[in-house]
Amino acid sequence: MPSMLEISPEQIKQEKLYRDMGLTDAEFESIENILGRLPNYTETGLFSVMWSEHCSYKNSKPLLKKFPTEGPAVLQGPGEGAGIIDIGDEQAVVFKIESHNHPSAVEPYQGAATGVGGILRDVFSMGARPVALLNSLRFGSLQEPRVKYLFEEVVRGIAGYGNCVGVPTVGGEVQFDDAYNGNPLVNAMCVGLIDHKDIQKGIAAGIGNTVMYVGAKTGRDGIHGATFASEELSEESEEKRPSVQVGDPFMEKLLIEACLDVIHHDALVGIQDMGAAGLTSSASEMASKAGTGMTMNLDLIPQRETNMTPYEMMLSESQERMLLVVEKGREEEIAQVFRKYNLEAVAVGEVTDTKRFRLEHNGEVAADVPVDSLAEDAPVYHQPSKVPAYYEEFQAMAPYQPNVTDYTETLHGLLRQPTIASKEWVYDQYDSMVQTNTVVAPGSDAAVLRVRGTDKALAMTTDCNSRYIYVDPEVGGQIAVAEAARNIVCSGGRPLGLTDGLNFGSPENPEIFWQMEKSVDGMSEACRKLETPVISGNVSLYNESFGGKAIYPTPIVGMVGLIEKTEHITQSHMKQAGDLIYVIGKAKPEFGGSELQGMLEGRHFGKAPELDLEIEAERQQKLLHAIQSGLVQSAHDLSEGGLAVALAESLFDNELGCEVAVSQDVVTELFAETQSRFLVSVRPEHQEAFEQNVEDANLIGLVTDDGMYRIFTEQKAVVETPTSELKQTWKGAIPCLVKSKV
Amino acid sequence: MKFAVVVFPGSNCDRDMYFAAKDALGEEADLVWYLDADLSSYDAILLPGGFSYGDYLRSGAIAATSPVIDQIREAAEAGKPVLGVCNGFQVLLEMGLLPGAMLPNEKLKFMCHFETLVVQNNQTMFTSQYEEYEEIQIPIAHGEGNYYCDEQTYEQLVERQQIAFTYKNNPNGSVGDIAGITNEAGNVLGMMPHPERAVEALLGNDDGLRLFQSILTHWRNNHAINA
Amino acid sequence: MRKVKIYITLKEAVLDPQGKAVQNSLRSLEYNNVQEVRVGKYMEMMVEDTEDIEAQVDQMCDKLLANPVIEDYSYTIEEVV
Amino acid sequence: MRKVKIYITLKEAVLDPQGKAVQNSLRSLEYNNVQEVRVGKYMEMMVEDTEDIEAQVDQMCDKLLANPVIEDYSYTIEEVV
Ligand SMILES: Nc1ncnc2c1ncn2[C@@H]1O[C@H](COP(=O)(O)OP(=O)(O)O)[C@@H](O)[C@H]1O
Ligand SMILES: [Mg+2]
Repeated sequence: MPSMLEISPEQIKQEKLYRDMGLTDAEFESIENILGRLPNYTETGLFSVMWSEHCSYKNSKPLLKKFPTEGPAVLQGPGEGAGIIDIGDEQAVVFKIESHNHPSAVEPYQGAATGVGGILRDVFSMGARPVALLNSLRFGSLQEPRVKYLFEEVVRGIAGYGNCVGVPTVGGEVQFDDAYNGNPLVNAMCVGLIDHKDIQKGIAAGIGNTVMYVGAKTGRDGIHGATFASEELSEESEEKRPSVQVGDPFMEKLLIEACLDVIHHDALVGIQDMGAAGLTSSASEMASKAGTGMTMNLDLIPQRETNMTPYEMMLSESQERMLLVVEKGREEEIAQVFRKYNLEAVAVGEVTDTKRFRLEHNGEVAADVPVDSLAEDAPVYHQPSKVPAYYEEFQAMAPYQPNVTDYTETLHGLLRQPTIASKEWVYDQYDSMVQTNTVVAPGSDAAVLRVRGTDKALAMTTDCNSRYIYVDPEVGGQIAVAEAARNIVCSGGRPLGLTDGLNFGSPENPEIFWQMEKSVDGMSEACRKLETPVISGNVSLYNESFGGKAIYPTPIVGMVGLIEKTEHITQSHMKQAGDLIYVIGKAKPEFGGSELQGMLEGRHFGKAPELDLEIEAERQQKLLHAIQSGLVQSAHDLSEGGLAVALAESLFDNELGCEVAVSQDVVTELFAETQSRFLVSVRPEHQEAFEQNVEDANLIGLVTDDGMYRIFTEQKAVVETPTSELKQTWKGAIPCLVKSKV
Repeated sequence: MKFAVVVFPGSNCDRDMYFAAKDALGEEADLVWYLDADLSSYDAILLPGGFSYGDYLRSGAIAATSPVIDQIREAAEAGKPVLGVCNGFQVLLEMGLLPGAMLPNEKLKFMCHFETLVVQNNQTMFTSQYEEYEEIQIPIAHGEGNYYCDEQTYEQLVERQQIAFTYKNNPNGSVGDIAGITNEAGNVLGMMPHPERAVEALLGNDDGLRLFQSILTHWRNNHAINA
Repeated sequence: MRKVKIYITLKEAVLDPQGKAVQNSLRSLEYNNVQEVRVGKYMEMMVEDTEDIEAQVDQMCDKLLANPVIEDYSYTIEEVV
Repeated sequence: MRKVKIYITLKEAVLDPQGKAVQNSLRSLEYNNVQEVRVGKYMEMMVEDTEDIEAQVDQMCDKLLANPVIEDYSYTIEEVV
């Protein structure tokens, strides 16, 4: 078999083989300059992965700088495996979101499963016990057989992994839109809890210390496929084609327990998971962050397949692997911790003072490059941006006025939209209760977990209405953050901070780069106003299906909030007849990018609803205060589908009824998606106190116990229908779409 | 009273079970790792849920071949209460302490939600604190909880009153709506639903607590007699 | 070295939800001539030669690989060069 | 009527955590001569005769029964009386 090492540096340059690995001519030239010579095959591979967008953020770095990342409670901002925020009592919450879009498009079950596995490792490598998982999913139309398959398998994959490792999946969101037909989005978020004293960093400090490898053996999984397509690799290239990464949640569960044991061992210096770009990124980043160098002997790497080359080992993305740096001479103590779990910890290298990243293989030097050049010297691109024609057109349009005649039918239609319909089909497959902390399971606004041993709780949610971001990225970006915060507040929590998952098309397309820029601007502004710093995140670009059609810009917000006392925990469902129903905020005829527009027109256009961040912040504070004062029975934010949908959703749990009065502009009142609004129910005895607290709350009606959903104008009933029928529509929509014959 | 929670590689409801016994019930409890377990000093053995050995091959099958199994068998023979929940139930089936086997849920999906159980036999050491035919709310969380046994075995289960709990609305296809069964002697209970997830009102429901209280009551009564 | 191939099938009396689901899917893809589908397990293992390899495989199946309450098994043993 | 037996295995380079777990378990039961275990699926189905039954089985495997991204399949077709 011709070894990769036989492909000479000259050949790589002359035949421009580096292009197959994703490096540009200019990037290759700068590698030549850094090294003062031509890189060999392995070295070219190291640079190609470390300088990829995924690892280097070369296209998004200038944007990420705009996010506010600091706050009094932030213990760790972006840069480590996950961000950390103080929650008092010497405890902190650790969280991050990550995308696995491309792998999920190819092999949805494993793609989604390994996405969950990866984000878990980001969190427990910080020393935190993972306590919750969430996800944010986007699919095309469920009418398409392939989309249906992707949807079913992605959900099954998330369940398969999360359930097995014993971390509850407590929330998330799923939206469906043709824009994702060729390109589903699978973002997974993990939340962990940690004691301040246990916080770990991924650093390779201490010259002479030992680098240890733990977990699954390295195989040829997930190595960049393009490299193997080149003819130079002989007939054997077919059988050497990289294979899909398969997750082993059982191995992960053992790793979680072992790593959480080992962080208490004083011989441990640093720990990091092997995520994207596997060994290359974990090892070089650990050294770079510590200002040291590292030498590894690749012969010692546990290997699953025979005859693996250095290139393959370094680029493999085999799952469930961790890299540790431990005090020299104490390797056996560390190995012992892992042995309990039937895991082998193997010494594979050493921390050096050379600031070089040096790899040996079969007695030869396979690579020797300055370690900072991999991690820190990656190029940064300021892509050109350009206002898209569609945006200008949308801005110039007269406000869109939907044509609705039958309100009841329209409400059923909205409840049937898979984006609005009950997601029970999805979350019933997730173990949402394991670890016995789940106070509010999926189905309300945010999920709530108590913090065992305290009277506090955490609220968490993922949100992103990409339709608004498409029609107006800046306002849409603000809305995404505000909506996440609303969900936290409705649950009785104060938003602490967020993690962002930026999913876009190609940044090299100026119109898409403009979407990125504007949505980050909008999000940043909202973060500042709502005091929710960005503590971690992930960027996934080039989400385009064949034919170059980009997805809707989808910067997902994963937010965590603190509930100070468990008695503040509030849910969206109304509790009993006689309670007063309020809407905070007034509806305006805003339908651009609305669910109703999509349903009636089959596309989204016009202006996004306005958002005033001042009003937003004030209402959130007032509502939270009212909740904390015990004045609120239920709270739900108004989002997709407007008041009519929110009202219905709030009544389903207990199949209650309502009598609600609206003004003359019924369509606006019922279906507009005007921002910064909440639906709240209040016991009659708290009427006065509540109204004093929340001045812009409007009393609109009463909860009733006859199970009839009734909406009136002054003249007549405009909707009068059993809640149970609405519920049937809402609950049945997704199961029906999934089951329906192709 | 002293409970042992046996932890297998891949168990993941072990802590939940531990907290149920320790905090909710207020008794002593230990998490014991399957390899270095000495169960002799414990009054009751709890086999927790989860995915021992990743549920690979068949749920519970690999755990049922591990060395600690002999000790569990001994404890059962000595008349100590042995409770297997979810994966713990699957282990008890695979090791033959309880009759029958588990198949994948009829709908082939994992499911997690509260179910209504009917207490079929309140004369056991696990159920004495419930009313006969009382309906209780306990969560399920499983992909392979479709209990199977042949007809003859089923008739025996009925005859010998070994069916402790049934589902009111069978979610998974189990024979006879079975949610939990005991051995003939009545000191080994296997059930798919998770009583340890329903021991605190804060988390929605505490119907499961009385199962643990039943075990404690039984032990206290026994103790009083012996003393 | 021998290659052992083990086939594990559900006993006839046991309902096979997976097989049923596969059959339904095949039907909905219009393979109407498919009558009954049963899904089982197939294992391949490489085993170093021993004298009583058949007895050993039987044992492994009885003890671990198959559950006699619901499953039957059969196997073949091939010489590998 | 024909009896079709289908064997679905993971592609060689694809990780098989289940096979690994079974192998470890056999090892701890002291079957030390068991080298490598791979776990796959085995299906049996009864199919009414058609002319192009092989092509049909291939199709069913490609479309539904096997996942071509990670699995290989093979099958045998037997006459049934
Ligand atoms: N993919 C998912 N995984 C888990 N839970 C989900 C998922 N999608 C939706 N849910 C749950 O369903 C409920 C409703 O979701 P959604 O309509 O997105 O709420 P909201 O509009 O308030 O953000 C929430 O509790 C949410 O956590
Ligand atoms: Mg909400």
